[in-house]
Amino acid sequence: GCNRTDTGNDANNDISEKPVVEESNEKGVTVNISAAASLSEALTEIQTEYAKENNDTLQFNFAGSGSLQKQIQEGAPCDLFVSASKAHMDALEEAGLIDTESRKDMLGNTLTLIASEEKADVIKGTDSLASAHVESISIGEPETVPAGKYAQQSFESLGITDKIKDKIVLAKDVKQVLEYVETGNVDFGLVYKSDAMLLQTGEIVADMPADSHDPIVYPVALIKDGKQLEAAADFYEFLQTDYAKGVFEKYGFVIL
Amino acid sequence: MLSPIILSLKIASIATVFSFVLGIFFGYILNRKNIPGKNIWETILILPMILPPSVTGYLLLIAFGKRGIIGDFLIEHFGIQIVFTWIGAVISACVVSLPLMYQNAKSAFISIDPIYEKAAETLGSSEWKIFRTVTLPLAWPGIISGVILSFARAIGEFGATLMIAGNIPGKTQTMPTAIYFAVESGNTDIANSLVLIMVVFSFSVIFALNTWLKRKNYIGKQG
Amino acid sequence: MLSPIILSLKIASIATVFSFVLGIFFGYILNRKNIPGKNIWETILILPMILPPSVTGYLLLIAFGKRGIIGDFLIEHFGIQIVFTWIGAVISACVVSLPLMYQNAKSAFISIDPIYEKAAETLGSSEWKIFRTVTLPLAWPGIISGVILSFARAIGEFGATLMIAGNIPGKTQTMPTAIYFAVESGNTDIANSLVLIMVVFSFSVIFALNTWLKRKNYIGKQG
Amino acid sequence: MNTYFKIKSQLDHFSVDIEYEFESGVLVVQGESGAGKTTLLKFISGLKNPEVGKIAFGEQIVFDHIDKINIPTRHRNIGYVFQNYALFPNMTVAENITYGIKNMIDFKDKAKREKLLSYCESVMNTFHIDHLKKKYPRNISGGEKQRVALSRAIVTRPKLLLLDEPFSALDEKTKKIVYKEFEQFKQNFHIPTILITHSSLECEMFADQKIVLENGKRVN
Amino acid sequence: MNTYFKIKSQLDHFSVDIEYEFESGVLVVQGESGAGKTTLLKFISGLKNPEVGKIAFGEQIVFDHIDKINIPTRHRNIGYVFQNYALFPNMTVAENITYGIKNMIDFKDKAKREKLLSYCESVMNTFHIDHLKKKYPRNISGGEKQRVALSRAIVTRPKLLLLDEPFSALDEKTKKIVYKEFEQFKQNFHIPTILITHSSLECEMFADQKIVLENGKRVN
Ligand SMILES: Nc1ncnc2c1ncn2[C@@H]1O[C@H](COP(=O)(O)OP(=O)(O)OP(=O)(O)O)[C@@H](O)[C@H]1O
Ligand SMILES: Nc1ncnc2c1ncn2[C@@H]1O[C@H](COP(=O)(O)OP(=O)(O)OP(=O)(O)O)[C@@H](O)[C@H]1O
Ligand code: MOO
Ligand SMILES: [Mg+2]
Ligand SMILES: [Mg+2]
Repeated sequence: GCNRTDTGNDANNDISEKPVVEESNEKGVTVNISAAASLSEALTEIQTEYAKENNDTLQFNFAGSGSLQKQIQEGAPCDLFVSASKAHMDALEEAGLIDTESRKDMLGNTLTLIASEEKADVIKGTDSLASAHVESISIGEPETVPAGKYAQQSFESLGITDKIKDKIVLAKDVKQVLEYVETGNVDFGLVYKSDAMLLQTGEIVADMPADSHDPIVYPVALIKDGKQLEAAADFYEFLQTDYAKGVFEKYGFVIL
Repeated sequence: MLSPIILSLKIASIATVFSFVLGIFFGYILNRKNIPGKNIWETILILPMILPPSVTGYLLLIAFGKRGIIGDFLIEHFGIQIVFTWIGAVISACVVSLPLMYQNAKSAFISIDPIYEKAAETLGSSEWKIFRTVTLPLAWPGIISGVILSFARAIGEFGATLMIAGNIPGKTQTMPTAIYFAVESGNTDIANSLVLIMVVFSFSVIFALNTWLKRKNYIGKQG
Repeated sequence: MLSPIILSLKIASIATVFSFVLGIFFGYILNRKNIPGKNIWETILILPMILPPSVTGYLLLIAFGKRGIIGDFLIEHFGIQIVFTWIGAVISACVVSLPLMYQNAKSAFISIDPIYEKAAETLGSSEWKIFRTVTLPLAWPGIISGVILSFARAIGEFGATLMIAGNIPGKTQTMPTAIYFAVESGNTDIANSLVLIMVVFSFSVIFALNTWLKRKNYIGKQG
Repeated sequence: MNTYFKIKSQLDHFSVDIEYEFESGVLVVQGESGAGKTTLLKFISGLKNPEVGKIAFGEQIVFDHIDKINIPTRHRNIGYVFQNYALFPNMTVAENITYGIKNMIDFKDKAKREKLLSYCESVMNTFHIDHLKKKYPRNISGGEKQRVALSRAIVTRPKLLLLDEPFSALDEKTKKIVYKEFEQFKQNFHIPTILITHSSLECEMFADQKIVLENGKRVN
Repeated sequence: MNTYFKIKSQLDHFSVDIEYEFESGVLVVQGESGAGKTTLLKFISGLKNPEVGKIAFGEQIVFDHIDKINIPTRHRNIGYVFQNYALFPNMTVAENITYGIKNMIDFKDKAKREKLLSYCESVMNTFHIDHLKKKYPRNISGGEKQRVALSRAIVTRPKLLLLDEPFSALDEKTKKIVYKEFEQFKQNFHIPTILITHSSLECEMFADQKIVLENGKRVN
């Protein structure tokens, strides 16, 4: 609602002072942005606001960070990359494909425990995860899903890895964890806060302790090969306005 | 690395057998009998071909899951769990490969000159015997074609299987799932070997089925 | 919500046309001529059916990307970019649907009694004319079956398309990708409407093709 | 055993209206090409059903539109030689010929089975097709196909034989052999037969009665 | 124009060894069922190729295993009536009959095309099949099929006619009409013809020369 529009106005003021933006206002260009699928809602909302002030067309390509990384490696057109994990950005940095100076950990997220409807009241907090009431826990495949990796780290630091080993159900992505919990086929799941907010049936139980796993970060960087780096930089700046931050927070992200 | 291969084989084979039977059954029933709403049934059969596998998988998860009608029934009365077991993988592989078997059986049945079935009728054969001894053998090239495609689809099935059967190494991890995770986690070597195995393997299957087809084909041979 | 539908339609239609032509071409060439290594060609054609779509997509990305041989050639000489354009989506849809068209065309050609082609030969027809006027019409039920399956597969294609064409709303976002992301971002209503549209839509297509098939089918009609 | 048929039907562009009754023996049906002879056999065999009519084989009514009787083809116990033979392309000559007897109840009894099979052998023998046993229909000549079709139709000893130009593709020498065999078969088994033929010789030789069709109607 | 053929070939279980030359006119081929008559026509038309042999239509050599000449069937300019007719199931009677003339170069010229088409019409007329024009082969009778096949083969005015029992399915009245038409056609166009028939009447009527086959060899 209303308060969003307010933040938006603030952001407008911020940006219109910058000369760069006015230049590109005269003649719009198309900026290619590859962004992690989990950011699609937030970024689309920000895009609408951005379009009011700027003639550039933002062309988003949403997919899993792994697919995006491969596409960029094979030379797919891209000016700006917003990754959901450090590893994928690292891979591109090693390949020398990103503008290293522009790399920034923009957002963070929180690992959250969710429960199916039936099991919503069985445990109070994350410390009773190892109890016998918990028959199954779904996490993302640690090798490929960043959220799964963090979940594994948390189990390790809580010292329950061995106790819950046989209860783990690995999923292809965070969305699948949500679906398992929503349909009641798995009792509990570990997902990002931003995903947990989409849960339709079932409950959010608690956040995992932030220090139980590596920091969850969403790095962003400009791509060296990009054709519209200046215009991309404008949007990159815009992502750090208060308005944009407000939108991200609304969707459950943490601003770093 | 061996277990996904064996599992894939087992799942695809069983699924193909079911598709084979069901595809021929529906191909015959829907195209030889006057079934009301034929077009609707046909669309339902072909639907899993059109829907993204993840949607198909989600629908299967709902139907066969703990809270689903079928899943609940099976657990209650038979103690059979579908979700996260290889049976689930068989079901999803069967559902996605059935459209292929159905369409191929259908066009094969349609192409048969009805005079042969009529001749068999004058010789006193029941419909079932005519089907077994005349219709099916004459439809053979199309049937085999359907089997090849069904098997290929079943062995390559990924999205729906992953959803309902999960990805439990040694239990429900099939070749495509193993490949997917190998690719995603950058294990290029494992991914490549698995892809190679699938290629070699499918080559053998297609080769074998083609050879079989040739033996069983009466129509196309030059007179 | 309209643009993914139109885009899907466009992509699937164009891809089906290509599959149609290529599937018939290969179905004829590989099964009527003595092509060396027939089984190998056949396996290559069917491979995209067996490989997980994401693997197929990755292979296509490597071939058609800026750094790939084909992609490089096309950009250099024609200025055509494949990756992240609807052309890429057409290519992936075509590659995954070709096996279906091929197998169906193949079994249809095999089932034709060669006497008709021989009769046409005695009447002075060239091979091409025989193909157009005799072989193809007699293979029609199988061909249509292949078209139905190809179209269904092309419209449902997701994994490979996502890889090579990306998921750019209004530009390369097809119905399956839109559904995937609607589901992903919790827009159940949009996801459901899109699935419904796909169901209704595929029903219409199958219905239309079946009607057409009936008109064009000479063999199966009762004498 | 009297065979009776009364058939009224309107096929597109062709209407049929025939009534006839004949006692056991051979009824020859003649008529110009396109007169409706083959169509008549389709009605009698039950492969087509008329709008109005009645068909009876002796006591047994196999079709009656008033009483809504319509015994399916497979229970009418007929032998049918099709004009284009309709041999099963997926079976050898021997399999084609023994196909019908495998549907008979007698076939379950071992002694009777042996007898049936040896009868098949002897029929193949007399029609000079025993050397073709293992060949597929696509690999035999036109006249050979016709003899196979004839053998297939008679080995089940049907209650009624429907023969659509069963000798037309035979050379004169073979014809004579087959004629003799058929004559013998007729005398041994007394099976009522409807024989379509264009040959006045065959008509003379076999006809106990004769009807002539023209444009779907009986004209003699 | 002399037609010459010498054919040696070993098909599985059946060997062919025939040599003959005949001047323009009708060569009747006789022989028992399975003697190799149809097989001979397949060799002459090029649908099968012998291991050893030579085939010439007048000056033109269409096959010679020594000189490796093998003109494909479609350029041999023949008219072939198949024993089972082989009418295209996907075309109407009229389309079947005009199919061959559409392959002729003359067809491109408007005036000639009209002439060819009206010739087709007249052939259909004389064979009494003009009322069937729009029907599909599956919906016409056996005798009608045979007349369509005969029409289809002659309308292109081929250099050589191969007729495999082209009158066998006709009733006697229709036969007479077709005989007369065929006789006329023969006299007007002087096309060398190989005619397979089992009928001694036909042999008498049409044969300028005659050969008899037995087991793949010539015996007269
Ligand atoms: N399925 C059909 N649909 C429409 N017309 C048909 C069909 N079958 C046959 N006819 C027509 O019905 C008429 C009778 O056909 P039928 O096959 O009974 O002739 P017939 O007396 O057996 O002739 P022949 O001696 O040439 O075999 C013919 O004019 C034929 O064209
Ligand atoms: N494709 C084939 N493969 C093997 N044997 C064949 C094949 N075609 C025909 N034959 C055999 O070759 C012999 C000659 O056959 P052909 O068809 O030439 O006989 P025909 O003289 O035309 O007889 P009919 O008068 O009965 O038509 C027969 O014994 C037949 O069984
Ligand atoms: O789709 Mo993600 O945001 O890379 O897990
Ligand atoms: Mg007839
Ligand atoms: Mg012959």
